[in-house]
Amino acid sequence: MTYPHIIFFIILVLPLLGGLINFLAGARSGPWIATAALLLSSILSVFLLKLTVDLPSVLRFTWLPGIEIGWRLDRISVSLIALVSFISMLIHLFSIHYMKDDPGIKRYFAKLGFFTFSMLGVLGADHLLLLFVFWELVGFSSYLLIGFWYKNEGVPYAARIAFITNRIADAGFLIGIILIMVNSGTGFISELQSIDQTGWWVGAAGIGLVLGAFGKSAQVPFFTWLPRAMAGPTPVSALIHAATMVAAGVYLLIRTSVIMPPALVSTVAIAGALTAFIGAFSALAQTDIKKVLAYSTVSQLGYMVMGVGVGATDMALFHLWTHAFFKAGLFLSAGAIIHYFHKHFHSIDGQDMRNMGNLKSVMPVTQFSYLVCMLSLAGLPFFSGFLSKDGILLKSLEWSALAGPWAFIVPVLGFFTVGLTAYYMGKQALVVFYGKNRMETELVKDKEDFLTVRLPLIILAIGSLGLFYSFNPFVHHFQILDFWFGHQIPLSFSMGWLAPAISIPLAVGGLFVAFRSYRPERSFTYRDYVARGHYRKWSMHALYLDQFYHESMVKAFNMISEIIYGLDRRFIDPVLNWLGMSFVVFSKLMDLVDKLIVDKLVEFVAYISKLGGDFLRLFHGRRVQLHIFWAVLGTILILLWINNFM
Amino acid sequence: MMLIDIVFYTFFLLAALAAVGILITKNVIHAAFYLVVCLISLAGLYVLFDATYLAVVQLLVYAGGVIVLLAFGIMITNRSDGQLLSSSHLLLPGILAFGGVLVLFTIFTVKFSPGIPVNPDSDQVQQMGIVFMTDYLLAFELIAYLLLVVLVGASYLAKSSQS
Amino acid sequence: MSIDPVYGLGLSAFLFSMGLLVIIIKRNAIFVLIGIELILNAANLNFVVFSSADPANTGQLFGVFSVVLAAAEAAIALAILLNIFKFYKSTDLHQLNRLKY
Amino acid sequence: MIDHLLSLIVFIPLLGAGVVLFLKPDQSAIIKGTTLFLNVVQLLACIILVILFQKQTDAASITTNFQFVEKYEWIRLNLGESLRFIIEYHIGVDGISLPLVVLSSFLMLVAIISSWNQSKQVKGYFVLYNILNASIVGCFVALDFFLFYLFFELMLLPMFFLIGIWGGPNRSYASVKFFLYTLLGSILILIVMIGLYLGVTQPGSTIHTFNIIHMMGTENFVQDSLLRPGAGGTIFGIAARYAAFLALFVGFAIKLPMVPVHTWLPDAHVEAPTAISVILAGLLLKVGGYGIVRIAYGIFPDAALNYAYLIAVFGVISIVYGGLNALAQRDLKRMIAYSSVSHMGFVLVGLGALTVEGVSGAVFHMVSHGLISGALFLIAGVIYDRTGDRLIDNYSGLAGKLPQYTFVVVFMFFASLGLPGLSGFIGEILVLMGAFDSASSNGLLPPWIGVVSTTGIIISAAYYLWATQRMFFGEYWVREASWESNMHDISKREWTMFIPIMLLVLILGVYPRFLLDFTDNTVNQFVNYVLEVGANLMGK
Repeated sequence: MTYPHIIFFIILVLPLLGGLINFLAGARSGPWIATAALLLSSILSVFLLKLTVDLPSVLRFTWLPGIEIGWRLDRISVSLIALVSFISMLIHLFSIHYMKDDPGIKRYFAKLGFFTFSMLGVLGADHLLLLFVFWELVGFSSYLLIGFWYKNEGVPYAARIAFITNRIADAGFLIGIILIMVNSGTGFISELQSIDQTGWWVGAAGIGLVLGAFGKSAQVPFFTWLPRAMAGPTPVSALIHAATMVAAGVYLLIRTSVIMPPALVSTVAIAGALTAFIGAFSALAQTDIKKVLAYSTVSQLGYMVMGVGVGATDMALFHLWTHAFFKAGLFLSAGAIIHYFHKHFHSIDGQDMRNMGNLKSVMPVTQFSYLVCMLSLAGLPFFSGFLSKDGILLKSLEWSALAGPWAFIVPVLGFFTVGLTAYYMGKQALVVFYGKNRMETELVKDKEDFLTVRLPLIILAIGSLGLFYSFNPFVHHFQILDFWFGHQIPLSFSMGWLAPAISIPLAVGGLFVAFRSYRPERSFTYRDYVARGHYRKWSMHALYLDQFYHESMVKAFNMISEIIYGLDRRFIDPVLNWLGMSFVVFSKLMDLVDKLIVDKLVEFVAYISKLGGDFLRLFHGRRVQLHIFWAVLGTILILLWINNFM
Repeated sequence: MMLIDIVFYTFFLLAALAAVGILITKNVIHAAFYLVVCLISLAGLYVLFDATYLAVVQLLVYAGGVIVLLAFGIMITNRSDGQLLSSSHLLLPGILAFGGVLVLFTIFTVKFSPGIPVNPDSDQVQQMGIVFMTDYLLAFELIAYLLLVVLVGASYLAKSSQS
Repeated sequence: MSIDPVYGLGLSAFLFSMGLLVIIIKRNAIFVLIGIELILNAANLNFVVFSSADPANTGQLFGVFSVVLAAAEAAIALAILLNIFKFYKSTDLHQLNRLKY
Repeated sequence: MIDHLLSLIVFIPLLGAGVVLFLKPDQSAIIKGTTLFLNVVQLLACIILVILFQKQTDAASITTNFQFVEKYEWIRLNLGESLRFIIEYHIGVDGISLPLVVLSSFLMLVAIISSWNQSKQVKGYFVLYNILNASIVGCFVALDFFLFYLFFELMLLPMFFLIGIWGGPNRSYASVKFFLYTLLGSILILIVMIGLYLGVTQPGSTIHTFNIIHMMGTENFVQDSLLRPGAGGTIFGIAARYAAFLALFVGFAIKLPMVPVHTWLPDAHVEAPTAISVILAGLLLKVGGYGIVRIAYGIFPDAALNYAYLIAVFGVISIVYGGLNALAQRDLKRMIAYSSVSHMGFVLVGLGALTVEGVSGAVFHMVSHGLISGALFLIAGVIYDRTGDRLIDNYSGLAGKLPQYTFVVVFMFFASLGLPGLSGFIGEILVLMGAFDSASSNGLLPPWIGVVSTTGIIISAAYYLWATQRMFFGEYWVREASWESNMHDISKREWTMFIPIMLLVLILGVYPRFLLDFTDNTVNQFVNYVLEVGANLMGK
């Protein structure tokens, strides 16, 4: 155990410890303790970054006999550890405000701490098995947090569906891990490059890993759990279902894409592009403020996966990083709005955008933060989202040019999504913050708390500016990528200008269309929002995939289980019982044999002896004195007999 | 024929006849008195066979004790309605047994008695006293205890029936 | 004394047989008891006869034991008889069949 | 004392039975106290056993690897000049049986605490309970087949009465069903036992023996025995050794239980009192698994190799079939019972794989499942104690009313569905690794076995989470208003049952070498033995 590892373990355990102490401490001070623990954690992780910047720190130990697993702290993982602990800290901070009046606040922070612990574990793990351990714990804590308000209708179902969907994907992941471990003799991510990649298992293992990543990162066809997961508290959505956990799948893909066969990688690219498009399309008609963001997350995750698929793993990681900031910012802004509604207009659904409007007048900081993050997501220059997304799109262009004409579906979908994203985000911003107040009652002025609301929002908004990554917004060469991946090979694609040239007009165009339809002075009614028309209905229900799963798979599954149980009770058990009964019948038969033959035989023997007894009884019993006679007679005979011999 | 022979044959006949009397009488009281006659005759025979001590014991215990007991028993049990129980259907087996035993014993007597030596008499009582207290002490003690137990047991049996 | 032991033994055999006959054919329990006494005395006579030929007089010794035992037997038998009579109001052996079977 | 440590562990409960037998029926506190005390002593002895147990031995083979061996002649009849009928009292532990011995002592202790409020015929209950304890531990340590069979049968009797007298409304049906099923298995085992006795002699003599270790040595079979390797005889058209193996396997598989001979289990569990369910699921099922390892595999390695595929297929069927059945249940206890069927399927798959991981996993999973299913039945017992009802649909939103209980339930449900960090995961992953490894290392199982087994973890997640959702989430509601007054959270007594189990589950999940270090050496030797000897014999 080396020095960096001790620090890593402190970082790892601090959130867990903070959560525990919080649980034992009071509802007032507990959350602050948990937040402080995370603050310490994030400071330490920056320190850790400094320690491991030159030399990755590796720790290996035997967990199961014959199976060595280990941690590896290199630049990428430690950066992400720093990111996760930092964002988690901000979200803890925000949650103090958000969950202030909830009776389960202690439980909440404990679970949040547990989640952070698991997520950090995923990032630090070098061995696939160890990664899987924390991977599952992440899923478990996500289940707990989605189901936090377990009394509300639909929440338990959402939690269950999220866990089971992930579980299905994880089963594939587990198979993949085991195949790699069993066949290559190693499960270390850092050694994957050097293993012998021949044999049928490589493809199977790759599919397994991809399944696991797709489940966690809500890709087609698993993505339906993510919008449902919005049933959890909003800061949870910000942390888990936007910034960290869902990105874990992408992280896994980035780390393991080296062993995947090319065909599989292409499939990943197409699936990613498809997800990006479907997510963006589904976000169009949503009325729930969080659902829009959820589908947008799906869409952005699609970009990242697409990035891995087209070979831009560095850009995917970069997008993961930028996305963590702006999406967390968006969710926290939404959380602030929901909290505002919950506090002041209790009877009104605080998540339905159709009730909102003109919120800029009461929530200026939220509006600012939201705008910055929104523009970053929409992919406008000078914002971080533009840099990373364009990197992916450019690489996809290059990739499709090399791969063949069919591959152009990927960049086409990618670019199309850019326009859609700008449109729905612009629409959301306009509907929520501008225009007229669409409620019956007047808006109430309520100052946003600085430390727990404004500060996290501002930090996240600043983090979404492109300034930190590149002064020149059009150059695809970033310091951070150099830092992660060492010296980067510049893009050899000669048309490096093509991607921004297409995406910027698309983004601007999308915003413009949104502005046309939902400009502040235009009045529009509920009816504009009600899902009518085929496109809106399909968008509203995300292509009806969720319903499809429910109707086909879940119901079929339940029916199968009922049938099998019926089989068990009505067939197997009766057959075994019947076998038992046949033994009973047989034994009845034996009983007859027993009664008619064996018993009679025994009785006959008894009868014989009775006859003998009766005969002998003749000599006895009539008179007492006769006994004496017989005795004397016997004695005489014996004596005579003796005498004869003497 | 010496006097002693006369005495011997007298006792001999008395004993035998008394036994026959017991057999043929139907009255229990008579039977008891025949028994007394038989016992006294036997005591006389004991004297003639040099067993003076036993003869005395015979007179004391039998003719005295047992017969008195027997008489009491008869008086208590035989009710005065005069029904005398004596006849039996077992005459044939009884005679068979009687004959068989008699024949057998006669055979034995004839077979073994010639070998019996005749012994000059001696002072037996003193000698017997010594033997009782030395060689047969245990048996002697045991028989004493037995008598005690019988005494207690008999009185208990007789008494418990009262209540 | 010079009496031939044969007479003693003969009388003993006769008395024994007589006692046996009494025991078998008499129905009255008291007769049976008397028969038993006869048999015992027959046996005693045998002891005495043989004792007269024995310098140690062991036969007479056992005769004493036998007399004592006979007395004990008589006492107990009479006590039992008494009880039986209390119960059955009879000393007829043919009626004492309660223990049969 | 140390030399007879194992005997001590076996006979302490019998001592308890004897003591309880002489107590008056109304002295229930003393009866319970005595049993508890002796069980604590037994557990302490087990801990000493664990401390003194050597993890790595110099022994070269599985047959000489036993520790704490005690061997005495028990029954001896001289039948003429050179023939003798000998049954030995021969016990010992190795890495496979040690964890099960400790587990049984531990779970017995927990079950005593669980039955602390038992008020019906306390004396009889605890006498039978002690006998049960001795017989289970005895099964795990016996090295003489006759002794093993004795304990195996002895287990049946107390169980029959414990279900049949202290059980639920339909108890007589359940107990008779349980009894008949397991008796059928016992008869199969008995037949093979007698056949083996007649076929095996002590090394270097003509005296027949019940010694399991001697039965493992192929040179000890007499020349004209049907069961001698390579003898060539057949029974019903199957080679005699294979038929004997199948008979043993079926006998133990009924106990395990394996689909399709599992239907006694749900009925027995539903009717049995809580503590007995705990023992039934936690220990009795393990006797089946242990029997397969120690006896069926140990004596017939060639048949084990031959039928490995079949065993694994039945394991897979059990996993999926049991899981789907569990999904359809409305009774909490019945659901847990079917989940046991599903989980024991993993044990079969692990044994079928015959790799170090697979067999380690099977052993680990047996221990882990013993703890977890024990706790799950305790959980069902907690709610049953409060309301007398176990139907999942009769409750809703218990999380708000009984938070501590919910915590325990969620902990155990997730432990059972294989959440990493808890022991269930380790067992499952080792078995799955074994199943996949088998394809490449010894070629016994094709990869689809592992793939289909993996679906078991999805199904288990489905039924556990569904049950959790229905019972614990949503608005608080219970069917009968009269239950309200009883709805208090877990008591201190109940915590004392759960905390040790939870701690163990957690420790085994985080640091599995806590257990695997003990089993590793033995399992390695065991797998080598089966593979080498089995392959040799099959070659003959």
